[in-house]
Amino acid sequence: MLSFTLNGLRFKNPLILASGILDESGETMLKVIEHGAGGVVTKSIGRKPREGYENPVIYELPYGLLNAIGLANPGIENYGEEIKVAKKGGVPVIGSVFGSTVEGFVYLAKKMEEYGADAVELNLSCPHAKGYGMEVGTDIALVEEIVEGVKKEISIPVWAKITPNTENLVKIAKAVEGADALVLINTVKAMAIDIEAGMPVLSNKFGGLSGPCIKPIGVRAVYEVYREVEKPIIGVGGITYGRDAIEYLMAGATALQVGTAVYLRGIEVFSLIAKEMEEWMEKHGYAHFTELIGLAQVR
Amino acid sequence: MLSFTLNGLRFKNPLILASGILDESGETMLKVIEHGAGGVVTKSIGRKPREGYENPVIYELPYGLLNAIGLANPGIENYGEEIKVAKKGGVPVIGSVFGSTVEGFVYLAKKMEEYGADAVELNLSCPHAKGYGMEVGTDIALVEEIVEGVKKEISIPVWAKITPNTENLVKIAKAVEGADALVLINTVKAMAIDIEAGMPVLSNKFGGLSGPCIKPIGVRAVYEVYREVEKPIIGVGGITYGRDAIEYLMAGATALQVGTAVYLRGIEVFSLIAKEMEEWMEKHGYAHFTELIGLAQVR
Amino acid sequence: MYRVVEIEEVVTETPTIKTFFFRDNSEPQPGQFYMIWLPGVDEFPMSISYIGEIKGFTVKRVGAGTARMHQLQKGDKLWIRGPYGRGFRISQKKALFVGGGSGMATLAPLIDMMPGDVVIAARTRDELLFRKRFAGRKVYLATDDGSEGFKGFAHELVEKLLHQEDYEIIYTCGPELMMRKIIDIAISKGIDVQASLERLMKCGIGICDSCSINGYRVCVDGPVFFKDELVKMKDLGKYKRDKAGRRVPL
Amino acid sequence: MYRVVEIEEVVTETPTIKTFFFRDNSEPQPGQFYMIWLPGVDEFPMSISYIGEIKGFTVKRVGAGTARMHQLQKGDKLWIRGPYGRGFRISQKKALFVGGGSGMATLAPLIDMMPGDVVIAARTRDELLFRKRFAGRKVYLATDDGSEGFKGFAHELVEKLLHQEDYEIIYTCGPELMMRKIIDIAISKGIDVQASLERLMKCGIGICDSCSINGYRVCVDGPVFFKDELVKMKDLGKYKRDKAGRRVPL
Ligand SMILES: Cc1cc2nc3c(=O)[nH]c(=O)nc-3n(C[C@H](O)[C@H](O)[C@H](O)COP(=O)(O)OP(=O)(O)OC[C@H]3O[C@@H](n4cnc5c(N)ncnc54)[C@H](O)[C@@H]3O)c2cc1C
Ligand SMILES: Cc1cc2nc3c(=O)[nH]c(=O)nc-3n(C[C@H](O)[C@H](O)[C@H](O)COP(=O)(O)OP(=O)(O)OC[C@H]3O[C@@H](n4cnc5c(N)ncnc54)[C@H](O)[C@@H]3O)c2cc1C
Ligand SMILES: Cc1cc2nc3c(=O)[nH]c(=O)nc-3n(C[C@H](O)[C@H](O)[C@H](O)COP(=O)(O)O)c2cc1C
Ligand SMILES: Cc1cc2nc3c(=O)[nH]c(=O)nc-3n(C[C@H](O)[C@H](O)[C@H](O)COP(=O)(O)O)c2cc1C
Ligand code: FES
Ligand code: FES
Repeated sequence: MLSFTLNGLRFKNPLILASGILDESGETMLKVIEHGAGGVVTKSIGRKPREGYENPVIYELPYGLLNAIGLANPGIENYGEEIKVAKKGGVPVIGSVFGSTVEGFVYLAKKMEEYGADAVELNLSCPHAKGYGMEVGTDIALVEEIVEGVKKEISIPVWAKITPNTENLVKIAKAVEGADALVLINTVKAMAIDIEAGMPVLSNKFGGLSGPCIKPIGVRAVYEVYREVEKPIIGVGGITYGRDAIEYLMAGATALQVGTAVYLRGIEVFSLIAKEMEEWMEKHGYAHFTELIGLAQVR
Repeated sequence: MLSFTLNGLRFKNPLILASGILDESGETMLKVIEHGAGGVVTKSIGRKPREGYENPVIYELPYGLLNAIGLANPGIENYGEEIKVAKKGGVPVIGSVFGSTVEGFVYLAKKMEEYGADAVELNLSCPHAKGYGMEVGTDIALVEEIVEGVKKEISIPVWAKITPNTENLVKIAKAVEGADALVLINTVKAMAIDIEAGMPVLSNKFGGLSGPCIKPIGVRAVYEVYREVEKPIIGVGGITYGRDAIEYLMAGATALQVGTAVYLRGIEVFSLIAKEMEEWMEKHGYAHFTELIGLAQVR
Repeated sequence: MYRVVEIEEVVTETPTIKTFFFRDNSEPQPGQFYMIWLPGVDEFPMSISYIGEIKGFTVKRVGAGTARMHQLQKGDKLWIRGPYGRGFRISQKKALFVGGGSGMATLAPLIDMMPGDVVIAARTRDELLFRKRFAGRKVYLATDDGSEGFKGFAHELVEKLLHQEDYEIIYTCGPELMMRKIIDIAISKGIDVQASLERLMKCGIGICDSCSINGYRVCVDGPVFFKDELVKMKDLGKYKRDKAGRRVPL
Repeated sequence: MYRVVEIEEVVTETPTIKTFFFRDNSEPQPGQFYMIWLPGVDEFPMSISYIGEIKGFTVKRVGAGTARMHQLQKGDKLWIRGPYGRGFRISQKKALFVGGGSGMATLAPLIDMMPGDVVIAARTRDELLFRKRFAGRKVYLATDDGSEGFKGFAHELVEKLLHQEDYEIIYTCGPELMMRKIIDIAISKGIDVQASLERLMKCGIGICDSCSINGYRVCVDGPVFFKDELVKMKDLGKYKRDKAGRRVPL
């Protein structure tokens, strides 16, 4: 009911671990896979090791999380072993990378391919890193070049993860349509101030909002882009229960990623959501989740 | 502790009713004033009467509201009486207007002035009306012209309400710096699908997200803009308790607007928040709320 | 968020009115209402007409939305949110209930809960709603065309009854002009009154102002209002607001 | 969201360790920890060292954050979130508690709650933490330099004690190399063991992967781990992850 093929990759279910959550080390990714994830995306990896921002890098809100980890990562040269370990899980491992130039992205993507990653996800959307992520990802000409540059140089599928922090969502989506799939959304640019301290909580001040509170933003993004691009969309943002997963599918997502829900419901969230989806589909007479894709599109 | 003057207008407290909430009729605005609002902004009024979208126009979420009222309004020619009635409340009444051209905004603003409005708020940011709101409000040259055009033609203060649905927030803020104050944020573009119905809930499909879930986005917007523009900022988005009001002040807001909290805590929310602010300030040794403005800015 | 409830039974009450029975865990008070969404069609407010374990909406066909609802059958679904608003306040006073047309739907669960005499009014005999529902008490009927019971408007019958019995409170729901007259009677005779009002509703939760009458929001301050509030409503029976928010004659 | 607590008392335990007492409504288990934020300075994890109505953090000065904390005084504030993680599991077995350095802070509230003998280890006599806290039971001291009690490492003393008494479980917290040795001893002797681990923590809530060791997240799966888990941790005592997530030798 939940297994499917996307870009030639076989997934046992559409619930993929989102980038940045429990995916720095290969062994942790294995744990996530054991708990039912249909695939895993690694933390976004860059050229050099990065320590990220000082603590606090995370803030718990009643309806989600605010984070500014700051793209902490061991650097691509140190990452081969982690991919190798994660691959033992037997599900697709997607290497997420971030850079600021076409060459940078190409270098990282090639390394991921060399390490055995099943696909590459281009992070064009992190809202809180100077010179990376959404700063790159809202430059429509640049993102197009990056996607095309990477596509030319590697043979594994390329996913483009784009930002919701823009009025040009559809334009950006079209610019990256050369990718094999689009991933949306990344976190929403936000901040929190602790009034007793009289200062921003995150050491970086600004961060990205994730979790249930951004679900309506993510569903809107998927719905808007689905009608404008031909490529499969991977929906992410606030998916916590089976009903959220179904909502994203109905909006037009072909696969899903789950991040903050790992915090809300524990690492077993993947099998929980899968079970909830199956129960709902059985009750409503659907034989396979792909029947739900785009169902709520009103033309 | 809470009274102040902004653009020459005297407010008994900084808690102003946000546009679109209980402000279509003069008598309802009077009720809101009786319950402690320091000022009221009218519903956004256009040139002609508009019925708005069909029901459902509102959707209750666990952490906010999604709405697509569709700029329903009686039209400017029918609005003089409402302003007259609202003015009996003895607090500033700000006329919100929406249009799609400089001339349109100017016409509406002049009418508001003629009706006795104490200031005009330009809605450059509604996320769900074709040809209005944020479609206008992300055209940087156009918003600048609108603000300048209106400024030239009326003598009451002009407030510019801008959208968070953009990567160009600061640029837009600078473009409208000719206004006497900036109001941010309007709702965040979003949608919800009812999975049992298999369709979007709002008849317009897309709507605007408001309430506690957008507070981190609004605080971020105020914080970002405060350091870049000289004009006072009016913070709005998720202000529900005294502590939220203080968070916005610390981010850089000079005054505040309250919308969705009227739904969450009732019409008495204005006096409740005012009381909570006073209690907090007393406990922390602040004599006047203006001492808090921009306190959390880290340079 | 909507809850989906399944229609368990449909009862045709009159040529234009049907009752839809369903189960739902909410615990409404008489006079409260729900917003019913028919996906792809419309969303509209509806009073609860049965408040027990099996609940009911009693719906008059007036426009596109209610017409679609009338086509629904056992097993079909309703999307609902609520209960919303302030219901009737039960009193120890000697009560007269006055329902006009589908207004009886709103009053009925209150009548089930407290003693008092009942006036059921309608244009014509076929439209008399719930005429068999209230056993063991005085039920007066009135029709505009005299096809059954008292011939004339409900408020005329009420004036007559007030000469016969010392009612201390009137509970009413029905066409606004009828309610206006009854409220005026109550004011002039110095008796108490509660009325459930109807206005165009968009949000149902007290923020859009579409249902307001003289500063009172029907959806949260009402729909049931008390005498001290009703006397202040200058527009009652005279003006309403249209979808654009214009104040227009009733 | 952080809670702000006020420091009610500061006790200097050793030249490098202070205890900060405060009140807070949370109900931690021994072995659980909090994230402490010193605005403008740093945020770091800290075990609860007193779990009653008056709670305590017992903090060793190691870097910038803990140094700043050592400057705080009565009346100053702490921003905290928690309690987090899985604490110790109380057992009926005959227990030996082995704390090294500030590790005693983590063990102390457990020792307060259950019987058993205690080993307090430190580099030197001045650093022996909580030597007077546990009345009415056997407390063995060990110092690396022999300035008090047993001269040598904690695990050496433990080996000796295991010859004297039939301990069935060891609870331990302290430097990782010490814990590694003690776990190895427990494995080889077939006795049970629980150890509270320390790793770099960014989120404290199980999502960032910075605290993971061989797939176990110290912040939510631990910080206290049981024997069947500890035996699987190949990196324990050998590798850790740095701030960039690189696997580096301890
Ligand atoms: C609190 C409340 C409780 C109600 N309870 C009941 C009930 O128990 N049974 C019942 O049959 N009806 C009840 N109604 C009325 C019901 O909501 C309307 O009949 C319904 O909205 C009409 O929808 P429609 O799509 O069929 O008609 P539309 O096509 O929307 O309209 C048909 C006509 O009715 C008018 N109209 C629609 N809604 C309203 C309204 N709210 N107030 C005044 N005029 C309106 C329109 O202007 C138009 O003239 C209640 C209304 C309210 C506000
Ligand atoms: C679950 C848990 C409970 C803890 N309980 C206590 C306690 O009760 N009492 C106590 O004194 N300390 C405790 N610690 C350790 C404490 O968190 C660190 O000492 C503190 O973070 C150091 O912060 P700093 O800013 O002073 O030092 P930094 O300037 O951040 O670092 C100083 C040195 O310590 C290292 N370091 C920092 N944090 C850690 C860490 N988490 N693991 C390993 N090395 C680290 C750094 O790499 C550096 O070498 C605990 C740690 C964890 C994970
Ligand atoms: C702590 C944290 C770290 C993240 N790091 C990354 C990252 O490195 N790269 C990336 O593309 N997205 C990153 N994200 C964004 C998530 O992958 C995801 O797009 C977002 O959190 C929305 O999904 P969610 O609501 O399910 O968490 C991070 C999110 C969180 C909460
Ligand atoms: C039902 C509703 C209607 C609104 N209508 C308008 C409007 O007409 N003009 C406008 O500028 N903003 C409108 N808004 C936006 C609010 O003024 C405000 O910017 C937003 O809701 C965020 O504040 P809040 O979280 O306090 O509600 C509306 C919001 C809601 C919820
Ligand atoms: S229906 Fe919106 S305020 Fe009553
Ligand atoms: S500290 Fe983030 S996962 Fe443990």
